[in-house]
Amino acid sequence: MKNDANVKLSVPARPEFVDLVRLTLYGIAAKMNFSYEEIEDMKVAVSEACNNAVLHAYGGEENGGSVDVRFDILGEDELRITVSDSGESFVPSGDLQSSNLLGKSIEEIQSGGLGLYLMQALMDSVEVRTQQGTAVVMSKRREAAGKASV
Amino acid sequence: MKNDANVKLSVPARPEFVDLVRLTLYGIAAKMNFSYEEIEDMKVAVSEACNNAVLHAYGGEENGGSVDVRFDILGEDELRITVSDSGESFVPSGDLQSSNLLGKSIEEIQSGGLGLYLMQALMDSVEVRTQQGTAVVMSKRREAAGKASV
Amino acid sequence: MQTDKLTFRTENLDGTTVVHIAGELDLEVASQMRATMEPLMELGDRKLVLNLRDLKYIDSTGIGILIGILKARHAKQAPFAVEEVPATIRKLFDMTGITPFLTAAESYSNGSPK
Amino acid sequence: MQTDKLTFRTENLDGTTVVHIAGELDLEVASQMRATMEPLMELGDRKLVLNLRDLKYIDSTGIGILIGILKARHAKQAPFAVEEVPATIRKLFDMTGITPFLTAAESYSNGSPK
Ligand SMILES: Nc1ncnc2c1ncn2[C@@H]1O[C@H](COP(=O)(O)OP(=O)(O)O)[C@@H](O)[C@H]1O
Ligand SMILES: Nc1ncnc2c1ncn2[C@@H]1O[C@H](COP(=O)(O)OP(=O)(O)O)[C@@H](O)[C@H]1O
Repeated sequence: MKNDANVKLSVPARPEFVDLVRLTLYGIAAKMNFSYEEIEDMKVAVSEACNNAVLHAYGGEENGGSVDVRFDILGEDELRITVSDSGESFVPSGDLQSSNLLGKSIEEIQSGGLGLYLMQALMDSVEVRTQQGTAVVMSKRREAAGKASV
Repeated sequence: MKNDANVKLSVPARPEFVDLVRLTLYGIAAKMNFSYEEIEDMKVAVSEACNNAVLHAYGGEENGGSVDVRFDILGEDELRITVSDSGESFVPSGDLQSSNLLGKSIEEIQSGGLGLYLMQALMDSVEVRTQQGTAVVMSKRREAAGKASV
Repeated sequence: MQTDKLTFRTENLDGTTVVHIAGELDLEVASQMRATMEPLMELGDRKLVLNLRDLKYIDSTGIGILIGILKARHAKQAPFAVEEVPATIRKLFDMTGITPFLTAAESYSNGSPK
Repeated sequence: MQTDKLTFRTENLDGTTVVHIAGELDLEVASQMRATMEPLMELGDRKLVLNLRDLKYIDSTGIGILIGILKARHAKQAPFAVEEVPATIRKLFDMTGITPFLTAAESYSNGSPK
């Protein structure tokens, strides 16, 4: 990629469109020569953010809301992805670590609550902005890129 | 697809982003159960429109212009695709048929000028709107859909 | 809508039901997955095994479904396991912490056909 | 940028140069294609054959390049052909009307290795 560039994708806030976001992400990340494993990580992180917009932003109703995804290609190696909705806002809990299952008993574990935790585990950085809906800004650098510059 | 829906994709007006439009088109058309052949037809038609925006709209310069593609899923069977740019406008020639090579001698044929002709040959309908740039609106219905209703 | 996004093939062995899950397990197909698993989860006297060899994608929606199955089977004291977990999916199981709940049972079905 | 979008493999047979083109021939790789073909087009005493078996995509940009090669070879009175054209690409060749310019020569290389 010669210059910084951005790609914008907007899909209906419905479950059947989340895989389209993954497909576009794949296309961009492959172009940037991210590794297979890095692409898989990003797919999950981005899907989690989209799932949240679909499930939580618009009260779970199919009311015509959309999920807007912006991909910023920063230099040769960094991809920043912003997933935003214009639905209800929320106050993100500070303690994401406790949302995983580690060290819990089978009686304690619950399905749900893993989305934001996974985004943070899979990306280099994740920031949640809530004002007129939610924007999750996450970014990842190519591993090979980091290595090459050592 | 339950309801009408639309997907919007915006990419930099640069040659290396046209295949991303094809990838997204593929994802949407496959979801709608278009056949392999129909998808290939649409890929070429949409790429021709994007190529034109890249090559002609912004004077061939990489000046930060974008190509905006809107996919409208109409009912179960029809996909309408609008490729627009905000570059220079042009007056489309009425006679597209003469732009193909049929019946010409090797001395007469020229490379170039096949894009709009191919769009029209590959889609059910193509309309060129020129005002503040160019918008090419093209649509295609699933063949199997038409057959099923006979 | 594509119909082949997630597919199931059920194999009834002696005392064990193996469900081969192929494709992408995400929000779109979550209810399909739940509906398929529901009756199988009820069979408390049979071991239930999910073979994930051909599962290409899972996210927290799918992991949430697995947690639901785990808890339901645990409440019934009925055996449950996953087998042939692809590396990318294994990574997510490890990250979320679901692996220990799946491994005890998994070791037991290691001899399953490749 | 991906580097494997369009790849070339050149085979020098007795009096014939066969270029196997694989991948997608679009605007992004047009200059790469022209640069690869330029020196081969010059060799007027050899037959030039493009094997398109593994070409997955072509649009008017690629067809325009083929027309350029056709005309250059014609001007040199040098033989040129395409072979093993996939059905989707054949359809575009037929629509645009380039087929008759390619077929005369093509029949001659039918015995090429599969
Ligand atoms: N885009 C959003 N809009 C509104 N609320 C959200 C959004 N994203 C997350 N949330 C809130 O944050 C909570 C935690 O999200 P997450 O960690 O992804 O787990 P889950 O979605 O499984 O509950 C959600 O239950 C929801 O209340
Ligand atoms: N998006 C556009 N913006 C400006 N001019 C355009 C656009 N699309 C097409 N044109 C004009 O129409 C002409 C014919 O286009 P086309 O049939 O696609 O063939 P080609 O692009 O090979 O010339 C172009 O040469 C150009 O002058």
